[in-house]
Amino acid sequence: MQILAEVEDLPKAANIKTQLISLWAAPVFGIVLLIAFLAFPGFFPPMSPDMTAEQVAKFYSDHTALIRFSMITFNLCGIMLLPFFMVIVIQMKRMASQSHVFAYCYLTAAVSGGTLFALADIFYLVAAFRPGRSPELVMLLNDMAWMIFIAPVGAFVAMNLLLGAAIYFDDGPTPVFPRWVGHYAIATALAMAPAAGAAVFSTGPLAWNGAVSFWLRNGAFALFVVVMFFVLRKVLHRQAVDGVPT
Amino acid sequence: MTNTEETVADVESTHTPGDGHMWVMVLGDLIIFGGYFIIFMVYRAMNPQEFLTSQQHLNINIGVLNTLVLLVSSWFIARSVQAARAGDPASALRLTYLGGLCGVAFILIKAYEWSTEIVAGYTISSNDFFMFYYMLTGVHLFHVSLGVLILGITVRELRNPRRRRVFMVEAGATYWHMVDLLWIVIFALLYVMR
Amino acid sequence: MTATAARTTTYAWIVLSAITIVSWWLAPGHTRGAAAAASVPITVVVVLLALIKGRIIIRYFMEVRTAPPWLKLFTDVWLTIFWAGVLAIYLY
Amino acid sequence: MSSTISAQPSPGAGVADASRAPRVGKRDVWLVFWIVPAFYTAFGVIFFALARVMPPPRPDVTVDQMAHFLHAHSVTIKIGFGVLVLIVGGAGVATGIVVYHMKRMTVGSVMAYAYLGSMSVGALPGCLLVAFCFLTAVYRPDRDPQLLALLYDLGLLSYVGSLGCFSTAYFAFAVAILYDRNQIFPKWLAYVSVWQIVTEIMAVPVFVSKAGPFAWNGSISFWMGTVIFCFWLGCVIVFLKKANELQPVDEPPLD
Repeated sequence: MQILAEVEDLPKAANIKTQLISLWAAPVFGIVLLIAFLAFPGFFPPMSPDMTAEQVAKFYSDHTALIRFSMITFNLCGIMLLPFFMVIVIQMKRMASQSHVFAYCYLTAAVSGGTLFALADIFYLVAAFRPGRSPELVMLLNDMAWMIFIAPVGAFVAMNLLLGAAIYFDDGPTPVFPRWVGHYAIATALAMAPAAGAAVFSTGPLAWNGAVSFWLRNGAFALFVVVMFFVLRKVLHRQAVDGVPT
Repeated sequence: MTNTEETVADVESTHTPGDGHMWVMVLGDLIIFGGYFIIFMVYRAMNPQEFLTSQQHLNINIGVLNTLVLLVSSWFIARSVQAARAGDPASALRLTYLGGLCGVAFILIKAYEWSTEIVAGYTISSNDFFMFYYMLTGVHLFHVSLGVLILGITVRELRNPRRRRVFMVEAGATYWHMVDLLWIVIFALLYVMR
Repeated sequence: MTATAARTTTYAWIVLSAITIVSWWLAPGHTRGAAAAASVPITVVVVLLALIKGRIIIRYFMEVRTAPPWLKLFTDVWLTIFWAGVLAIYLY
Repeated sequence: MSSTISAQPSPGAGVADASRAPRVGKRDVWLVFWIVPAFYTAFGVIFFALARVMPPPRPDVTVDQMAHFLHAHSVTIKIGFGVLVLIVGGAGVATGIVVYHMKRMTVGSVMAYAYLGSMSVGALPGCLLVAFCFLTAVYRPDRDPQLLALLYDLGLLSYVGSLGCFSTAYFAFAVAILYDRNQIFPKWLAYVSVWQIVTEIMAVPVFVSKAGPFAWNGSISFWMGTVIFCFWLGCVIVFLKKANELQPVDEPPLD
């Protein structure tokens, strides 16, 4: 938070402060989410789509407490990453040599994408809610949960492509982001895109427990948040020093 | 929008009341509702007896009353346009209020009519006729409410001496008469025909 | 001029109200108790009356009477096609 | 969509570069604009040809017939909705560009944000939930038919019956157009949006009616609504294009 020292007394410093709070929300809640991720008994290794209904039901009745802990944590803190993405929106809106059409598209996609994540963990929690439910029903809920958790990458892919395009178009004398961030955003989008296959495939790397759909998708997402944290910190620092708040 | 031009042009030359945008709305709405009514007729033709018996459970007195209420309101509004054109915003305003009041009365009477039907056990799921009855009158009611809102905009227009654009008054009136026209069709098809 | 226009509007309104009263008398809901029977002549009359009513509203209230020809044509075509369609479906 | 963007040559000379011949509209807005018809074309192909959600299958069939429908179209559902979950960000883009032009109006931002909010909410029940219901249904063909029937109803009712989110969006859109003095969109487009609200009202009985004109595949609830929606969408695309063309290249970015 040292950045503030130089600009603390500027009248519009609050704009930077709120962005910094949103930015720092990402590592704080990122750690919480990481704990929730590690705590979920079905991620190491990810549950296989091949499990029978009885196995799935047994999984939910055996690990009820941990599933609840993990998913309630996701529920509470998952959308806490949204402010972080809103910082990206604000920075996209600072790009001087373009209209802000990318920023609004990004914002819309971010909201829709967040909704889906918020829905997925409800399915996990409902599956764990009544251990006595028929295994067929538990499997249905489990299928919905995994599918909605892994497959809908469309919103995030679109967000990153938009961010990449916005950075390419931001070619004035003082671009907001360095050019490589654009390449990196698009690379992340491409890395996450194949996970859409989880909606269809039940075996192989594209199934929801596959190397591509699960590990590459989630790894790329986590790495993107980490990298963008440092990028945005630097960008905010410059915004503060330049004193051109938006 | 000079007043003399409007009145003199009464018969000799042509004049599109309101603006083209409102006519897109009105003509398009006529086509859309035309579609709804034609579909109603098709389903009626498939089961005329059921529709006819169900029709008998509608209260024709209230239907006629509501028709008259809307006709009166249309008369007020038509007169209001003429007054606005003649440069008499005070009476135009008064007539618009009266027209809008009739619109509110229509809504209240309709609500009463619906409540009696529902109490008598005829609801949206009773049969196809009542499904059409509630949906067509319901969407029409939506148009009436929108019309009352539009008349409110006309009132604001007339109250402001610096505005009083006749074409705005006309556009509101055009919409209002369309509401009347649609009701005439609903009245004929749902209440009267055998 | 305004007086003439006002009078015309009032006449239109009187005709419309009169037709409405006649319709009241024709309606099936009016046959208290007895079951209404389908009736082609009544329906044809009802359709014609509604057509007349619609045209009066369009011509006199909406002032299409003094509107450009395309608007007159469009509304007349709509009235004709619509009511002809209704009648055709009914009779078919 | 990814090809659209990656195919874009990395711009050597910016929009601000004065040496370039002045072009109509802004390049970035144009890029985003062309995603809209592309997305809706893909959307139409997926929903009509592949997933068979449009026209919707009948609501008044037995459980076995519903299961049979899902089995029979299993492959195309997988292809269609599999692609949909990948490209669904296009819906966000289609909303975003409208929001952008609404922000250029003289009416403040509140209606633009209302449009953005209600459209983003609507994306889940109005578009994606049916995809997940159908994908889950065909994921395991040996599921109990009763469960397949549940997914069938859930998917189709949420798809055809998502009324309020879109009505709110149309409402915000219409109000913004009516008060706008910049004439970004013609006034009558606001009235066309009002028709859209009317069709949403007419779709209310899909939750009640299992056959006839007001069922989820009915002539009024579905067909008239779809025709009017297509007309609305066509108008919006045409006038977005016009708004792009009329936008001065040097118009400053929005606040």
